[in-house]
Amino acid sequence: MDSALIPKGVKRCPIWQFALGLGVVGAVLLWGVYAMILCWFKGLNQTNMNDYYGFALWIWADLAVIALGGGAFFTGLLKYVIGKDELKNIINYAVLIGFICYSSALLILAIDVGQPLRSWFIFWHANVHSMLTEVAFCLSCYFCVLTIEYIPLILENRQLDKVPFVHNLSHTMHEYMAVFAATGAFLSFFHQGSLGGVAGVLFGRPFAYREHLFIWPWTFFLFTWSAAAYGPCFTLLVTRITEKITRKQLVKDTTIQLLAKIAGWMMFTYIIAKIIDTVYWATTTAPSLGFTLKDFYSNNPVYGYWILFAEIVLCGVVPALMLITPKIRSNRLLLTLATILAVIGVSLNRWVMVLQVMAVPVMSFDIWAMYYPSWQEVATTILPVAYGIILIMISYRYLPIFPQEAELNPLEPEADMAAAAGTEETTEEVPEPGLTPAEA
Amino acid sequence: MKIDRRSFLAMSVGGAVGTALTPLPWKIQDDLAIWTQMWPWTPFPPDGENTYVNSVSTLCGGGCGITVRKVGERAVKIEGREDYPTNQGGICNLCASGLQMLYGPTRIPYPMKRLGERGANQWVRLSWEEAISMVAEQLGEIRQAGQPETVACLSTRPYGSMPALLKRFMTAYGSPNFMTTPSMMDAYDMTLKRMHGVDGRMGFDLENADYVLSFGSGLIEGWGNTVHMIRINSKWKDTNAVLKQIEPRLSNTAAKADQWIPILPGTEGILALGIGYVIIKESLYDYDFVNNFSAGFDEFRRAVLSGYSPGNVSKQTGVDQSTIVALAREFARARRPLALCGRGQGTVPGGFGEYVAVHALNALVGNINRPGGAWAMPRPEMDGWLEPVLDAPAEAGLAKPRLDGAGSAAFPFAGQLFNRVPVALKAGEPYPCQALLVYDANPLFSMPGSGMVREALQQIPFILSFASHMDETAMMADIILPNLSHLERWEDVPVTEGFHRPMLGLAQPVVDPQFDTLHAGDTLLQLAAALGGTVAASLPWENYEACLKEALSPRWAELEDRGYWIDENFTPDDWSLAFPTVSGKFDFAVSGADLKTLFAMTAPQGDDGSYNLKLIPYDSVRIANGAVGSPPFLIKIVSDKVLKGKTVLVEVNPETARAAGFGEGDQAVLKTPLGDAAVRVHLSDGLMPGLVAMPRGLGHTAYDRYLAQKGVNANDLIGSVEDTASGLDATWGILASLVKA
Amino acid sequence: MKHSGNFGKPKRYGMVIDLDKCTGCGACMVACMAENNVPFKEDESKKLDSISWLQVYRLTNGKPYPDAEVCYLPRPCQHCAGKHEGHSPCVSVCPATATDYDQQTGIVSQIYTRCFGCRYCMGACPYHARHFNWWDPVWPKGMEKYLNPDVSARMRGIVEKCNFCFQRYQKATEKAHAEGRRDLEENEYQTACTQACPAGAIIFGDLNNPKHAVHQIAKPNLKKGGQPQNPKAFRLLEELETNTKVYYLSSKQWVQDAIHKPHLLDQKEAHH
Amino acid sequence: MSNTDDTKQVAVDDRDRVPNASETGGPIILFFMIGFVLSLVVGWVVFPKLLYSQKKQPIDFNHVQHMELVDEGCESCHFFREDGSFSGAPTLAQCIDCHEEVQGDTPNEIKFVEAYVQKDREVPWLVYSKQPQCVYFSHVAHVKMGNMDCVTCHGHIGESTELPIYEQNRISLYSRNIWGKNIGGFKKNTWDRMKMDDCAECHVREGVRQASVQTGKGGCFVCHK
Amino acid sequence: MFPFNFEWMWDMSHIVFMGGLWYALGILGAGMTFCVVKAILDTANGKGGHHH
Repeated sequence: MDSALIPKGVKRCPIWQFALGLGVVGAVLLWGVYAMILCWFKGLNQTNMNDYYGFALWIWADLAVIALGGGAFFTGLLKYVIGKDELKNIINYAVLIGFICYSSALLILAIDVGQPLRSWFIFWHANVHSMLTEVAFCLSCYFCVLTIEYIPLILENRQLDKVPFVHNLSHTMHEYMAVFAATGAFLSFFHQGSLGGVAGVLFGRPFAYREHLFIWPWTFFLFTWSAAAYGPCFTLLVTRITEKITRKQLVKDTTIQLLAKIAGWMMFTYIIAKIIDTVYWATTTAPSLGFTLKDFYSNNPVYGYWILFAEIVLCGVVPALMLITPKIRSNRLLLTLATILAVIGVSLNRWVMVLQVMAVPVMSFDIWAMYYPSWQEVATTILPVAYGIILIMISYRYLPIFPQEAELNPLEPEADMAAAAGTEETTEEVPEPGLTPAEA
Repeated sequence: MKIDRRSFLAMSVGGAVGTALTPLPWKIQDDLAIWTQMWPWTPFPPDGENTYVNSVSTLCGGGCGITVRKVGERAVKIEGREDYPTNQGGICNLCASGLQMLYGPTRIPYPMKRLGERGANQWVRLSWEEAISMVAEQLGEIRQAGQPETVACLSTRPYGSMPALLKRFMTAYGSPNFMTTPSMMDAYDMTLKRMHGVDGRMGFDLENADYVLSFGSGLIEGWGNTVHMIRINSKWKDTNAVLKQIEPRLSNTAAKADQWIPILPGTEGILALGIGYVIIKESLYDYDFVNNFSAGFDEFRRAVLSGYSPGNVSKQTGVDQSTIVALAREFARARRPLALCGRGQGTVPGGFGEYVAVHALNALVGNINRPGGAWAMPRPEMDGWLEPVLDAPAEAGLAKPRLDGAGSAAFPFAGQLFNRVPVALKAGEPYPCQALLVYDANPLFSMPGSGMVREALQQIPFILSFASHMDETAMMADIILPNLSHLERWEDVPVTEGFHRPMLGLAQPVVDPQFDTLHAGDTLLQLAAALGGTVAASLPWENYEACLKEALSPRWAELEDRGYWIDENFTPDDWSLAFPTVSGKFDFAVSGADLKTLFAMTAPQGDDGSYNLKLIPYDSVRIANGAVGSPPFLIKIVSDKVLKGKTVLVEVNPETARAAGFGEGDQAVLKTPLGDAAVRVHLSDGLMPGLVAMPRGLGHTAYDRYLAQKGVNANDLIGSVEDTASGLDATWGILASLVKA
Repeated sequence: MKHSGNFGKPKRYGMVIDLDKCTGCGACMVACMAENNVPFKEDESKKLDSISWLQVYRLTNGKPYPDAEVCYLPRPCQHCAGKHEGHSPCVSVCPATATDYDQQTGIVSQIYTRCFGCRYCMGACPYHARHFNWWDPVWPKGMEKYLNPDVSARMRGIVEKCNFCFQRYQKATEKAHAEGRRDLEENEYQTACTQACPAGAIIFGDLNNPKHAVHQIAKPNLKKGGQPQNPKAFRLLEELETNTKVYYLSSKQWVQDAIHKPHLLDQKEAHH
Repeated sequence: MSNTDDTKQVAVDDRDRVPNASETGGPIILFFMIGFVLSLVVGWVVFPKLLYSQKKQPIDFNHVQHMELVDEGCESCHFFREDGSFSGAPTLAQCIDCHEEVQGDTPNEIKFVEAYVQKDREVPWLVYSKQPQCVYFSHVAHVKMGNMDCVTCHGHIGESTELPIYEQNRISLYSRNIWGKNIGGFKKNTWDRMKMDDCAECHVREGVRQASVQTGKGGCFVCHK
Repeated sequence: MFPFNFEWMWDMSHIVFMGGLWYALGILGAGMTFCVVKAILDTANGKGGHHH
């Protein structure tokens, strides 16, 4: 039915299977949309946030997806600016994942503000000293970059590409992509950084506060660095998951290994910097504000030293070492494990920098505030995941995302009718099984 | 030319570009942002001329001077009146919330008659004429039947023109049963009568006291005039006066005191006697006063020395011997020591023996009618009125004994014993009650043993309420003739118990009546007129305002002008003139009472061995627990360690809780001989082990959703215990146990 | 027609709260709510979403019975000046310039119609002095009559906080202007909580003015970020260099210690 | 139908359409222009008419006539109270001084006396210059301390013989005078617009202390509450 | 974000921050315009009509 839209030389599952998948994920999406509408019309009382938890699950999700989406800018930087041409085989997917992450982040922000109809004030009445202003500006600009990077991909759809103007446009945009990618890297540097700055400048919150370099606290640089390090891991992980689900190899090992190696070294250097930062903060910054490390990790049911260990050692040092060790890296399973750890690590870091900041009492007579999200918060946080899956499903089906797919999976004349449903391991991706030909 | 997809696209692009160059998108965006400021459900208060009206707030017992800021016709803020003698600018949280009571949804908007079951809160509106003639008919029938004494009337305040008018109405009607809700005033009045021989009220010159022993009085939690007492507490901090707080719980007063002395509940009087023992034993008492101006000291001395040695007292009270001795010495050696009692806010009187024992300490150190001491004050009287006219039925009715037994052979010194009414009605002695008039009182909520009170009210065939707000007792009424709110009416406000100057404040209308309500005084005058005869003749005034002016005629001009009248130069009588007793002296022997029985501790209800804890109620300054419920602002400032959602938290010592297997916030069922309640546990190091403390004032079933169904009414769980020596309500707590929910 | 300096000398409005005198009665909280049209809702026991500009904390010394002691600590917005005048924790972070620091009065302002509810300021404020309108402010029928027209209405989805009853400054200034004066007397501008406090525990005035009681009691060292020179006085979280304008007095050593040593305090007690 | 056939088919269609497109290049620009001009007309002419609702004052008022009768100009009726607050539109109590009974026979006069004076109802005047609730404006600061004329902000309303139509923004509910008559927000006279920037501009010009840390301009609470 | 906004100040922070913003926006805007214009010109020159 939709075979005219499917890229040449590749196989896709039958339309009914595709539609079924879309339907399942779409139901989750609708659930999220319902929660979103509740939040917009009834207000943020639909959440479990409170005056102690002004920032909660959403802001964490925001920071996390932006960090994970960092694969787009960093891979872009490597490919277009530094010239690692090998990465052209994964850049499309990195861009798509980035686009999903950033559009999700913007969507979450649109739900998160108390007065969505006034959210343009952040631009119009900008306070340039606020990290959040910097975030808003760079985030929206960078989203424009991602859109610009994603557009040629859409234009390469088999049918669209037939229109000469469209063809020429995508061609031209490809040609000059380096300019956009460089701008994107510039913007990313600042918004990833300023997201780190959001917590780091809070001098009223000794748990978050960090010493400054120029106008930026250390977290500014750590966030940028960690996004560059951990973002590609997420790209690798999602690629791996996609490969698992489609049961095809989509990107060649050389590309994967190159990106994994770079990510590994980035992580390795990042985690050293992070350890130095933590030690300095624990021994110098916090005590100067009247706090000991123990104050931040005791006297409450959740936040213990374990979280520090999990973030820095288990999901920081360990995956970094795994990735920079060629032997481990080249093992597919261990590589996947390392990327999973890395994704958890950066998510934990963002959690700590948002949620634990809110939880730690500052006034000596105040309380540790604990929080759990309401279903509306959970649904609106899952909403972008569902949306991302749908966008990936559509993009994968109709756009030439993986340049190496056709080469790695040459079409066989015979249709392989083997059904493959139900055997896959459960992942957050909805299974899109089957390598059945487009036309039965 | 073909209009195809492309042309349409081109037109749209053109339209988009063009639109961007007009104000349309930008203006709409701006206006939408502004629209979010003006949501129709957000009220925008209109502006207008600012005026200030002085009045007196009668919401709490304090009677503070207030200044109400008005904008146009709306009252927008209540502030303390800076030149008012008692509060001098400060204000309590309840009176500051007064506008929520004035404008709130709990107001009773018009006269109503009950429809359906009592308490079902279903009403039919009446016109004032209908309502008054209905009530007059009812009361007329009872009087015609020759039973005027079977009509009773209840008020909270004993003094002022309204209680006086009600009492006058009852007298002219022929009933001796004008009563007020019990309070420490009853006990102090009795103390004055039996020790000083004075028919008056007690005053304390707290400002000038330099050492205060408080036997559980919540001095900064609503005892006396809240604001005045808090001001005095601050003054004590400046002058380094000493406050020792004796009570089982670390109350706000205990927290501000120089020393908190925890004591087993109900044994405060015993401690006072123990302190007396040391003072007598060590001859620390004031020889001049004791030898020359007191009688019965030997009996008192004998009674104290025979059973209240520090060792004995320590065992009974849980207070260290050394503390008892130290307190006695400090007290006796202070320049102006003062001992006080009346638990919490003093809304439950307590046993008479306790008052005698505590007040005897003041006498021992001779701090009676002296600066910084306890003063016998004259009662505020309505001196402008003539005597009521009585006809034969009235005389006959008045000759009957009172329902509560006050003034009878058993309780000759008691003035008010409303706490005895439920028991009396149950027993049908001395006669049934056919009608009850309730003015400014909510006994169903505010009195211990509310279950008994409910039963008693159920037995009364006709209940008339003058309530302004839909409280629990009003819900039980058959007819409500709603009074004006406290900010809509004239009223004289005599100063509270404990204040050491004769003083009177004048509340005046701040705003026009907001509903179809009438001043209860006017309602009463119209009722009297409808009843006709001597009743009408005894209440001849055209309206309440005229009646009030006449009552206060000697001071009216000053009251109207300044808003209050005070006798700044008042000094109590000298010792030689102060005691109109038989001996002409202060009577340590309490007019021949059996001191041993008098001083015996009142046992709590339910001593059947199945309870291992004691439940004590406590008064919180942040919860109204009297005739008026807590407005939303008050409920808002209640701690989440007191009320969480709809559940009350009871305080338990961590040790006690641990023994019973409870941790912070755990759900539990609190059982007492009177009932069970679901509660949560709050661990408090500020409570004696073995006790459970519960705030009074929660658990309303009437009022609005901001107040009702929150927590438990402590009075549902704690019964009223009668002091056999005086008839007073001696309740201090009840046996209880905490079990897992 | 130039009137430069028509505001008079720069003020630094601040408070001194005597904890020895504060009884925890809560009249200040009610006065504040009544003055500033603070809304209420059916369940106000969830203190973390309950709007109360002024919060009275109950501090305990952490000792077991019978040595437990309690101190009440009212906490309005501290109106931080920060390391350099105006660098308050919240002001510097607001992305839409909805909160600002006024060098003329030292007051941290909050403009509700400008705020779009990002809540960054709440995260930044270590005193939890800022509150979000999680719910639409609605009053039971008839009760909207007591609302103060001098105070802006707030709407769902924005942050609000104590502003030292600035509307009273505006009103007092109008009266002064009507009388041809530019400066205010000490007693002309007082906050609602100061006025209501039965204990006289709250004192309000200009910390810059040596004639004002606040200055005389706290003796702020304006060269050292306003540090109090009165040994009984302290400020909350002095180490953070928030440079607050609310000073506290206490003669009790345990209170002074408790303010500085977080681990001394017992979690279960330390709340409103 | 096979894949290859399908592709061919489309490709053929495409080739057909390409020259078509270049031929219709003219009309495309024409359609673009139609859309462009149409939207300009809608945005500049139709939109303002839709945006504002027109309201008549409850009764008309002749400022000129009243100005002749009073001694102190505007302040005769729009006066300052003792506490420095500004009285704004006169209340019934003020009008009653002269209008207890019907004077003359204008229909407005009769309506005023019958509908308001006799029923003791305040006239619900629509205030053109009413600022939103978040704005604090002190007349006394401007008039007494700043020696400003009423005209500066209110224009020549005092010289009018009848009250203009009150226009209300349907979305924001503000009076049109705040944004100004000109939908583009352009102004010629000081009284043409009363937005925040207009206040700020004058405050800078007149040397009001610019004490805001964040903006370097006037502190927020100078004009807000 | 514009010099005519109330919050604008001609100080270092604004010049650097807003300068950076407008610089980035400028590149993106100019870049996209260039691509579109070039694509239009290429199309007019008959490029892209066939597949590769």
